[in-house]
Amino acid sequence: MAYHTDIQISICGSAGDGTIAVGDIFKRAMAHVGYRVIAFDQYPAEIRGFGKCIARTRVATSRVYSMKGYSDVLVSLNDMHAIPHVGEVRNYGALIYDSAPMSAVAEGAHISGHLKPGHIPYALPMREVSELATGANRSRNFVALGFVAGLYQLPQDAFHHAIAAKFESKAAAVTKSALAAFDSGFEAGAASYQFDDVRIDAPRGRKNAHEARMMTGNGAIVQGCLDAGIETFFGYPITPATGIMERLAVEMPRRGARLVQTEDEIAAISAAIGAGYAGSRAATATSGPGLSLMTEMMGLGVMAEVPVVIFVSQRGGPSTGLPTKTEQSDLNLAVWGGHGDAGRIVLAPTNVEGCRRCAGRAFELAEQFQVPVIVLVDLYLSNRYETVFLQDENEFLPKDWKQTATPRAGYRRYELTTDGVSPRCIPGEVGGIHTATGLEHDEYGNPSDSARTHTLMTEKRYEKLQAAIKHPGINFTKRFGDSGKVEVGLLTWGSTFGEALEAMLLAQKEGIRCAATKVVMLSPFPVRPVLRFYKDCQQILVPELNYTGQFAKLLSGEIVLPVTRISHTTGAPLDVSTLLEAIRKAARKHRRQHNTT
Amino acid sequence: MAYHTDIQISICGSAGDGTIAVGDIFKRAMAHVGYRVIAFDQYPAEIRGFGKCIARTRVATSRVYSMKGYSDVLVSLNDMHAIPHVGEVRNYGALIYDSAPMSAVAEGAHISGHLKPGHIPYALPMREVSELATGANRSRNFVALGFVAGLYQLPQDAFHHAIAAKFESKAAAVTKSALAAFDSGFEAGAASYQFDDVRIDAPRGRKNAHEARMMTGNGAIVQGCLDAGIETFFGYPITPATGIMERLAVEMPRRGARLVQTEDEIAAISAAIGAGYAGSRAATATSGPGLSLMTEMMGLGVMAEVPVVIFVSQRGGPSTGLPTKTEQSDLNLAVWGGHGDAGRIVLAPTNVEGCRRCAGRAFELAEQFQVPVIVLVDLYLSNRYETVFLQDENEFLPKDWKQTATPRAGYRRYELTTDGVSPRCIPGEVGGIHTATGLEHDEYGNPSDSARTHTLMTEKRYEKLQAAIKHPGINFTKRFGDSGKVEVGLLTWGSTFGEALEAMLLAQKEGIRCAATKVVMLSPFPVRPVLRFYKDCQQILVPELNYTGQFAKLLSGEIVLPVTRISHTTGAPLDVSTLLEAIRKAARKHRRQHNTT
Amino acid sequence: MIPQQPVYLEDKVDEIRQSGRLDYRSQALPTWCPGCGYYSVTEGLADALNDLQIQKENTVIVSGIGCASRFPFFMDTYGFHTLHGRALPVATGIKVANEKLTVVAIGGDGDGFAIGGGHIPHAARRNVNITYILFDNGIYGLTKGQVSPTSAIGFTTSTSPFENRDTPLNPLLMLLSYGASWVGQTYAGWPHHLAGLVRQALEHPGFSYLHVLSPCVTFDKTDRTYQNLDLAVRELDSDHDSSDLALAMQAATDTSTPALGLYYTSQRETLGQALDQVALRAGAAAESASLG
Amino acid sequence: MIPQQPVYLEDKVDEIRQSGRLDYRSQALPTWCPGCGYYSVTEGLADALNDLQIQKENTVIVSGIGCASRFPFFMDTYGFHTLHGRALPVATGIKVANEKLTVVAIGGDGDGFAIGGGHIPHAARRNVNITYILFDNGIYGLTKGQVSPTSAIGFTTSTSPFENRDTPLNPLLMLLSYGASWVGQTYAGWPHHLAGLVRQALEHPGFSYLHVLSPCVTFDKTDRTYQNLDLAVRELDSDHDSSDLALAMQAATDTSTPALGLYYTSQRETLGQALDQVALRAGAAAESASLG
Ligand SMILES: Cc1ncc(C[n+]2csc(CCOP(=O)(O)OP(=O)(O)O)c2C)c(N)n1
Ligand SMILES: Cc1ncc(C[n+]2csc(CCOP(=O)(O)OP(=O)(O)O)c2C)c(N)n1
Ligand code: SF4
Ligand code: SF4
Ligand SMILES: [Mg+2]
Ligand SMILES: [Mg+2]
Repeated sequence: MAYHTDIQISICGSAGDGTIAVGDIFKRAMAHVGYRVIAFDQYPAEIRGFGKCIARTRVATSRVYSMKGYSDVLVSLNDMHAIPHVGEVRNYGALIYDSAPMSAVAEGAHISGHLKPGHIPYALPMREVSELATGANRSRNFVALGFVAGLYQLPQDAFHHAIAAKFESKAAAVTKSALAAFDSGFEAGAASYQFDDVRIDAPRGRKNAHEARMMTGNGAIVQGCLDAGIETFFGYPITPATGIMERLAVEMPRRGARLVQTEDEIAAISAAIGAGYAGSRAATATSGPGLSLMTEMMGLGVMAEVPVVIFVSQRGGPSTGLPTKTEQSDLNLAVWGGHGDAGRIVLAPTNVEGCRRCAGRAFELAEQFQVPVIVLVDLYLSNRYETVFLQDENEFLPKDWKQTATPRAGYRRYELTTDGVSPRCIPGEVGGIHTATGLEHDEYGNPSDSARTHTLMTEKRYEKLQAAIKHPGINFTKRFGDSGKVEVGLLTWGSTFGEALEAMLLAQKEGIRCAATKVVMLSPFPVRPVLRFYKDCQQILVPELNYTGQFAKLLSGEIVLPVTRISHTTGAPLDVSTLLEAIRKAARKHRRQHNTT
Repeated sequence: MAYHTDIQISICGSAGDGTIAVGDIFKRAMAHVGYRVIAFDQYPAEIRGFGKCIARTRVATSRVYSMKGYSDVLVSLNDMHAIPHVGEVRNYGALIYDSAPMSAVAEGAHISGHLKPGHIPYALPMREVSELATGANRSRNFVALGFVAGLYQLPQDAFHHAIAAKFESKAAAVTKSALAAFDSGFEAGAASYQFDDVRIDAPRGRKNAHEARMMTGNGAIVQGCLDAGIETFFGYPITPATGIMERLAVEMPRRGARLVQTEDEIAAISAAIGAGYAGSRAATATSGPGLSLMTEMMGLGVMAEVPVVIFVSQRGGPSTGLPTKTEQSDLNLAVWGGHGDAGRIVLAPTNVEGCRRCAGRAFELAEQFQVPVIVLVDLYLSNRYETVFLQDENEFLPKDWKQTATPRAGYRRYELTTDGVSPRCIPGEVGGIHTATGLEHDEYGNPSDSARTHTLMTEKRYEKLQAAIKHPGINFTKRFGDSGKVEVGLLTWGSTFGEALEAMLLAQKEGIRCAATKVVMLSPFPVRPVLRFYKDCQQILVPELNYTGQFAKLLSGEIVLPVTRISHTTGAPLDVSTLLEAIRKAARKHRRQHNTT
Repeated sequence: MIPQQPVYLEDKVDEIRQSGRLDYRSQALPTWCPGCGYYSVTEGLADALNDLQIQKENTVIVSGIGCASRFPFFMDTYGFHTLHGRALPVATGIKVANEKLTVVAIGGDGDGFAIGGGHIPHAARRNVNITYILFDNGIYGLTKGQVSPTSAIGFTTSTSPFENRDTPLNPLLMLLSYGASWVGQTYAGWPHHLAGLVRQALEHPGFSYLHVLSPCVTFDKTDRTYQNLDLAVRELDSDHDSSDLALAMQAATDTSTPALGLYYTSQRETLGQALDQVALRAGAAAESASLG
Repeated sequence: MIPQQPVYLEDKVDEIRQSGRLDYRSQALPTWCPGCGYYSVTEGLADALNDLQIQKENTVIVSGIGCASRFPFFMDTYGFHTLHGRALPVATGIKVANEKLTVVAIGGDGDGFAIGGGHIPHAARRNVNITYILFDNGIYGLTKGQVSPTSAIGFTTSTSPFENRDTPLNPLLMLLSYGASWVGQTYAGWPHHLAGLVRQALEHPGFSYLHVLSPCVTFDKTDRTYQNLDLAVRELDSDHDSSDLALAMQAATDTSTPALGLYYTSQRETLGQALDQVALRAGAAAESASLG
């Protein structure tokens, strides 16, 4: 087996140190020359002050699915913040820090006193180098970045390119001093002897390396919306969904599409449903608190059978919770939220490419089934960067793909059909006049509280959704790993699937027969394939980022079979090694019970 | 076995006929003389127009738990509306109608043409009798009521008393003409030969017969609030919960308590949470659409640990749905509603007395566990009348029963304690200063997004609730019927439990070993007793008034065992005979499988 | 004097039918109580749509929940009977999606000024080109008679059994303060006045707010009755200058003798025009970026 | 002229400490950006509470969500940091539950006039006896710079990248139209003026609304800056009659040179007093019923 590069570099500093900025340049440069990159930054919860920033980037020569639970290289721009993370660095990994930090430090506050045996230290006079190169100490971050690039012999011009691109809109002097600082750092790095065993091989030739794009989950959602020809968007800012609206606010008007920031989330979903009713490809985006407010109106969408797409990026809860931390605790809300039997479609992509695909498909599903569709991600996926290769940019069906009604006298907007989907007319069409309502109604849309009507219409609203799990272009579930019977199966959803997959791959290497299935469509629930997978596994682990095991309970409610929950509520993604340990334990238990080796 | 009176009388008319009014007098008179009464009226969905009204009253000499699925006597005040209900009348039951209705009727529109063989008709010239007795045709309803009383030899003065009480605040002439019409009807009834086999025996002597009160579920909730010493209420009108606020608006100010009708449901729950935070016994009441709007704020109550009580009366859904029909489809919303892991307490009483008890206990639970408590009923229970015997009016604990903090320096509002409950201070107390917040916070209440804090505090918020299922004075589950192993077990909740119990009693009479358990506390879920019951039953039936089997899924999610769902979405309560048939079927299946007789 | 011509009912019906206004009425008979003020508005809107020859297929009537909000079912146009308080944001979405539609939002005083009160300022300031007709009966009709944000002090209802003491809102003054570009008031008891103002409101290019005083004959026997309103209302002063905001606000301040008519009107960019301008600027920005 | 006395820092600190106003400040250092206008309000409120000798245990500061709404954490009083837009209804509930408390509601322009906009009219018309201090920076600070309902036309933000075109709301005019019984405006750059008005607002028996113009130094470098505001603001005319609603509305209409000071004040029954009256009437009704 050829040697694979797979390293993770973490840069840690204080707000104002330019930590996130150089992390960004690092990942862009590496992606540009053909590495697969995945990156996740951590911001402070406060707007200002000197909160901790960490830019973590994983760089590999083949595809990777999650962040690593440890770092190969840690760069400290601020020792106070970096010290708690020293333990993350693996044996023979590198620690790069300022040998003479800016402010005088109390005893024990210098990072050098916290290194573990096996850590390889590189003490670099960042401040001095910056001052020498640029006349100011402001560019310590670029010095450190240059050092990393020099030390590991990374292609210097890719970095030059990325720096120039970053400061495109800034004054030339800004670019110049960043480049100067970078180059000085690079020299210092190249001149250093590399004691650590971190190796960064040249990327394997990929023809379309230059087609690789760095994208976050939110960015991919925006791309999906644009590729699907979104026409109207109504939203209200909320972390971590705001980025979707901010990007769309730039891109939509360029395409003649319309975006309005509304007065609140209730108005956002109301307007989106109004627009959907009027025949527009309409969407909104929010997080848990906003979705809580939207559920009444979403129920109107279900009852009046209006297509609309709702992007939801989860953060730590309940209530205002942890706005800058990740969690998967809005599943119940997405699947059941609101009163009454209000069936909807819920898609949960597991990676950045999936975000784009689900976003585009959501519009198709909403139109085909005349129903609100939720695309459910979380902060980790919203903000995570991955290299993606978009080859099929315009593959989504245009909105007129779905035949609507041939208008005629006696038109029945809610006609009872065999598949539950009624031919739809929109305002402006002659012969299609009807009144949509949140009241129970007959086939014409007239309010009716007759027992028979309610029973039939309730059935209709659920039955029509059953076909959603057959929609082409969406893997409503997908299995990875060993085929056939396995010792351990991982069944999971959303962003956590990356960690599950990585853990499974490691477990396979240890000789454990295992497989992992992601469930992308959470409602309607794809009972059959999940059940099939279940039957193949001796033990089923369900890892997720919430306390009550929301997916596990959804599962048990649907397939009525026991699973082992792995719940995690720290605000951070799951750790691959924790998962691996859980797989080992499950395998041991299974082997003990079955007396196999 | 002595003969038990158990009959159901249905009076059907058009809005404006005074149908509900005479139904009301009937049940009050019967309750007054010592019968057990249960009654449920059906109103038209429209404010005005000539929609259908039905007043159904079941009268028995011993306790009954639900409405019957059929009527012994049907009185028609409007044939158009009554004709569809003729089929409800049992063999040898009575049909009482106007032999010469007010308006000329088309052929086939007179009810006499729709009688089935076996129905016993009583054609009474109601209009004429009314005109003769009162000079106007307006009192047909009282003529019909009198006829029923006379025919079945019911105590005339109890009716006189009930009529006088009803019109207490009206002009004397109104009472007089009602009494005159009643008496003429009574005479006619007494003079008729009784062909049908409906028998109404004298009620069995009950010492405290006069302590019996007719109450609806909503009335009982109000009583519970008052008995528990409610201090503040904030609400917004919505069917079928409005009656709670309307009654409290009269009663609370008399006790110096304060009620405000807010601008919407969000304001209502916000103000109630504000009041709860300030130390008041505070509540609100709503239905599904309002609860959908309240969930974000309820989550704040969970996070900031504020006691508050939310009464929810369900109606047909989703969306505006069927405002005047019943359904049990807001269970998911009550138990899971809102984003994040937001544990709360949910109580679902099954009868009118339970409404009062749960209402009062809800305040205790909210204070003990510092958490929002939902009391979940439905339109059927809200509006259903039952005779209740309140002997322990003031048994609820006063609000200062729960020791709060001894204020001191360094006070930690969210102190981590062994049972998860932290000593609480309220504004005004010296030494108790703190800021409550919806952000995740440390023990002092300061915002914190540390992994450890979030993990510990999430656990705290769930762990503390576990003790709720031990609160004295609430049966979180209760089993009825055969003890030990049974062939069929019914596991159900809320208003539907009455029908389940009746069906079980009938099945027992047929020699089927069966039992029924009601689950009153839906969150936290009482897993152990439910599991114990489950293990005793060969087959478990879960009847409920919704399409997706919300309780059944909740169950399966918690106990991970299969059940048989009986879902019903007509807007009406379940039919006892349908349930009985399901029990028989289950028993047959079980016997076949086990080759028993 | 010319002797009055006798009027024959059939001729009259024929005349109405030929006028075309019945085309805007659906088959459904309104379910309102006999005598409810809301009937006038139905007539007024049908008249106005007909006068302006707006195609019924291009008309969407959007409402919230309440007696007033039952409106769309009684018209033969597209309709959306939404949720309590949400007529305006839904109507905004419809208009943003398709500027060609004539969008009329309808609601009651509770729908608009209680639960929906947060949406009005934003529809008004953005100048969404729709007409909002608010039926103010000073009570919650559909839920059978609770106090409303426009109920008078002293009014007894099921939730104010000891008399309401909350100062009622002043909708006209509020709308003026929100920057609504057309604000008028009419009365269900003056059907011709009503029809005329509805028409003007529809013609206004921008957000028009029409306040309709309307009795609830079932749940209000004492306060906002036809009798009382007939005596109280008057026309706006004949020299009222509807381009003068200060004057309009002053007129709106007198609530004891409500003046009917057009309080205020002005013209400015609508939301639709603003969005078009944003698209233009964005296109230009994109172009210069691609040239650069 | 008397020669100016030199001021020593330590003496000054001692003086402040002895004044007692530090008692109202919590240990937590405000997390606002250096230079944020919000610091002034913290000082102003501490001063006012101290001046009025209101016990900190009897004070509750209620906020929504936003930078402004972080306020309660920085004060050593009871506090409730609630949800985005909900400070007013929560504050109302607290006051209804315990009239003895001094309740101050705090929020930003988005919190108050976007998501929370439906609650303001009702707190105002009911005359809930609380003080509402609104920090208006014309932007969403906490979520990092989106357009707000009070952003000026032409303002570029992350969600109005091609310039905002929506007409901003006029909060003072709105509050006046709602029947607020005390309406004033001040500016974070005039800390003494601010402290004085906070004090007056707290003293008012009824609902007091204090609008604070405050720069967001991080996300607004062009519009509502100290530089621009310093030039634009002025004091209300010295002969302004704050009992004249029409005059107040007129003054509020001029938004280009915002006038600072007390616009309007009047007295009427508060919600608490109204509820007491209801209880009295109910008691009387119950008594006469039991006699009859
Ligand atoms: C969220 C929600 N809350 C409450 C209701 C109940 N509700 C229906 S209509 C209405 C008020 C109606 O009053 P108004 O808007 O004045 O209309 P009117 O009936 O007087 O025309 C209420 C409270 C509802 N349908 N939805
Ligand atoms: C329901 C809900 N929607 C959105 C948010 C996100 N959010 C937090 S603060 C804020 C706006 C802050 O602006 P403003 O009220 O003007 O306060 P400032 O930060 O400017 O002081 C938003 C949109 C939220 N927390 N909750
Ligand atoms: S209840 Fe009142 S508002 Fe409703 S239809 Fe009847 S009269 Fe009109
Ligand atoms: S972001 Fe703006 S409003 Fe928020 S603290 Fe910083 S300067 Fe103040
Ligand atoms: Mg009304
Ligand atoms: Mg702001």
